[in-house]
Amino acid sequence: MDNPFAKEPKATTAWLWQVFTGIGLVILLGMHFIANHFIARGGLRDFADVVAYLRNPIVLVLELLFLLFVTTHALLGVRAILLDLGFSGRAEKRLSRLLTGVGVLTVGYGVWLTWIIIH
Amino acid sequence: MNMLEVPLEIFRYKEGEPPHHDTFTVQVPETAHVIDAIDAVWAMHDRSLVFRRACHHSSCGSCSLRVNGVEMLPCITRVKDVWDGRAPLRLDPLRNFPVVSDLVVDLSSFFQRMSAAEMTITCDAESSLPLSVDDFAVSKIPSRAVELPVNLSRFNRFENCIECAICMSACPTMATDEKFFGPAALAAIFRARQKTDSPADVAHLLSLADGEHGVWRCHSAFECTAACPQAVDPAGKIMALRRELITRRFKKR
Amino acid sequence: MRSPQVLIVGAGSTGAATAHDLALRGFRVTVIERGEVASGTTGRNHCLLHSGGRYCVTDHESAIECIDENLILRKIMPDLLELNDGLFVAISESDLAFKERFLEGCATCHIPARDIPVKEVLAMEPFLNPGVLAAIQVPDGVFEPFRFCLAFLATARLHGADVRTYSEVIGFVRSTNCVTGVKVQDRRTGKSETIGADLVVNAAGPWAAEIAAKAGVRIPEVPTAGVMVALDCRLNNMVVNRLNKPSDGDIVVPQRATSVIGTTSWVVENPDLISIPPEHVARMIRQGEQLLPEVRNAPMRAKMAVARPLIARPGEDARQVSRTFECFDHASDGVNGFITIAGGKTTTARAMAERVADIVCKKLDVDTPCTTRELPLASYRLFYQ
Amino acid sequence: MATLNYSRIRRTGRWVDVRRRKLGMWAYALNRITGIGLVVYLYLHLGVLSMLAHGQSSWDSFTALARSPFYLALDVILLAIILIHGLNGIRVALTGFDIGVRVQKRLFVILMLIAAAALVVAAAKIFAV
Repeated sequence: MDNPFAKEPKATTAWLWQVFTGIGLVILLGMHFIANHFIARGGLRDFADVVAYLRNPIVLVLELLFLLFVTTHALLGVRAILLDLGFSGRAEKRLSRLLTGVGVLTVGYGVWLTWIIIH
Repeated sequence: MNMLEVPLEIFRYKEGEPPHHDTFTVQVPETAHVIDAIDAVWAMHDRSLVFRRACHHSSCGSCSLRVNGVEMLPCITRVKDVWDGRAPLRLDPLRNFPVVSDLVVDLSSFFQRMSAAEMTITCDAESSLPLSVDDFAVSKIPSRAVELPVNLSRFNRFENCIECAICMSACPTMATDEKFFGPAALAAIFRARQKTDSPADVAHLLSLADGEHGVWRCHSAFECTAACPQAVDPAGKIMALRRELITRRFKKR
Repeated sequence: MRSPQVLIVGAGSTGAATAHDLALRGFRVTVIERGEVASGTTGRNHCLLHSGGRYCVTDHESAIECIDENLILRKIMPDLLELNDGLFVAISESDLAFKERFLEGCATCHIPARDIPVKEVLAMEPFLNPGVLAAIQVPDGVFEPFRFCLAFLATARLHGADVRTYSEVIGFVRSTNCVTGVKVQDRRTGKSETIGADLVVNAAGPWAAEIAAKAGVRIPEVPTAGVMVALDCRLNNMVVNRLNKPSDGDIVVPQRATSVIGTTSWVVENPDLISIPPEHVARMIRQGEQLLPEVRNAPMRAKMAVARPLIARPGEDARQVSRTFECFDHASDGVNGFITIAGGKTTTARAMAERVADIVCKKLDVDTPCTTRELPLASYRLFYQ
Repeated sequence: MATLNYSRIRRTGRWVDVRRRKLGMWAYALNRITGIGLVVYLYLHLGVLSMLAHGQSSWDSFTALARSPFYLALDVILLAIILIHGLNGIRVALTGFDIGVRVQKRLFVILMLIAAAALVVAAAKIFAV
């Protein structure tokens, strides 16, 4: 019998990524927050501090990882909400591609910004 | 017999007319259930009122509707338990289904899902001890040592799910995603999966539950479990299916 | 030649089974039901799949019909039954005295019966009254009246029947002394229409007299109500009956997570609105306690009452009125093309339908045999798809 | 038979309607609302950070502004949203793996109490600076 509730193979992946990045964020965001807003004098770093901070390679890796995670998590969340609008199978795929594009741009922008600051 | 005078604000819809609410005041005994009040409206006030009912004891699942916005079976909901004694008791049809007329909705999408889930409604007996539907109900029965029949499984019984579609009305995901498989059907898949050991059947059932509009679409609001009048716990079953799907996914690699 | 059009009023067990039978025999069938399927007497049924044990002493004919149909239903709707058998238990000395007659009755009516030692029965049913004096096991079962009807109607639909729920009969179309159709109002839209029919079968249960009156015919029907009490827990796996002549509150039928105690009997005036007498509920609990003492502590889940369509015989107590069904061909009242079927039990609905369909065939000169004994029913879920 | 169907928009908006619903529904709606808020904030934040590319003066004038009590209050709100979303996310993840499903309500209450406690500590620290 033809099942009208046909499955999409990507579903488990999307959900698992959402959870994985979510758990990662709990850790990374905690670190980001504490490092940038609690340890830093006056709750915010001034320009020189930011530059020095980001030149630390461990910090750089963690901050970039944080950017990657937060973007993935946010856009997967946006996708889940937008799916509620009831897209057709094709529109759903197009939406996924669009959001992937937005994600790549966001991360690209972040990397570019970091590059500018360090140099 | 003490009587209550209950105002009911009932959703009305007839083809071609704008939907609205009508208010009726009926007299019912203090111990009456909501279905008795609806019955009284139909028998005494308005013969054009359309509603569903059959068994009056929560086994057919046909009378489900919303009382003050919350999904319930009026046959087991006492008027005095849901009525504040002043404001009219508001009765609306289930959400997430097209309204046929008044309190009746078109359940074809529900039964399509249940058919797709391939669960039969009979199963091996479970403990016949105060097999309770509500937690509070169990606590009222004093526990005492009872020796259960040695071979319970030779008895058979109907599944707890009565296909009342209350979970599909309560589910927020169902509200937004029409393609969502829904709590009842996913719980049914879980039950069907429990009953089989055949790898082919298991794979088939799990593939039904998998997918963008399957278990992964659930947003963990647990409204289905909260609303279920039969303690089926669809949300728990969805989570159990997820666990099995994830476990299998990582085992394969 | 087009096959004859039969219109059935009522989608309870009688109407549903009759629609199924006639559709299989090739009739064009339309079912008119004013509410949901089984929203009347059938719905608020005790759900007992009779083995015939309840009638094996008092009414052999009923008992034999029950056991025959019981076995047929096991074949045609196996998924829709809880098949745990039933017990007839003796609590008092007078019950015990009834035992021999009961076993004889079972033998006469070919109902399989097994006398179980008290110790064994208490192991099977731990909530049974520990003072039980004797217990006899018979092939009782439990069904679900709503899905029972849906399955018949879904199958009828697959064979071309048209089932219209929420449609009420508001009048009959007659030519001199013959019914030729029915005026129907769709309660969902308020719109009326006339449906032509070669024959109208009135299967409206306790409302049959009301329907017949619209065609100008009187039926000696007495709507008799019964109270049932559903508990919020299941105390028995098997149906538990009192081993004696049928009386009030002498049976506890388990189903899903509940046990249902039944029933009482009193004559009601308006089958549409029955108020449940509290003393009947109290009596159910009292009687149920004798079979399963834990009934006393169990919270109540629901209580319900519905009118049964009993046909009056002058000078008889309500419970003594015949429980086998009656079929009236109103040709004898001067109205052709109109028959009424009333009474009977859901367990034997298929047999009733078979006999009514035979009458219909005879009246409309059709010669097709009944095939409902063998054909497994379609899934009840198809009714809504 | 014509039936009454509610519009897509009306159905899509139903997840916000938590009236008379149980705790799980509140948690779900709260998680979505805070999630949307955080996405908006994420892009605002990234935009603000672009000032770093414009050199020292641009950034340091911003940090001066951001140390005003008004902005600090906004920070506390942000932190509250993050705590609610993050801690409730832990509950969603756990129950999603079939852990703690039976105690999900209690889990939510406990996590929100932790969120409240953390917020009080953090707010004290933020304003103490």
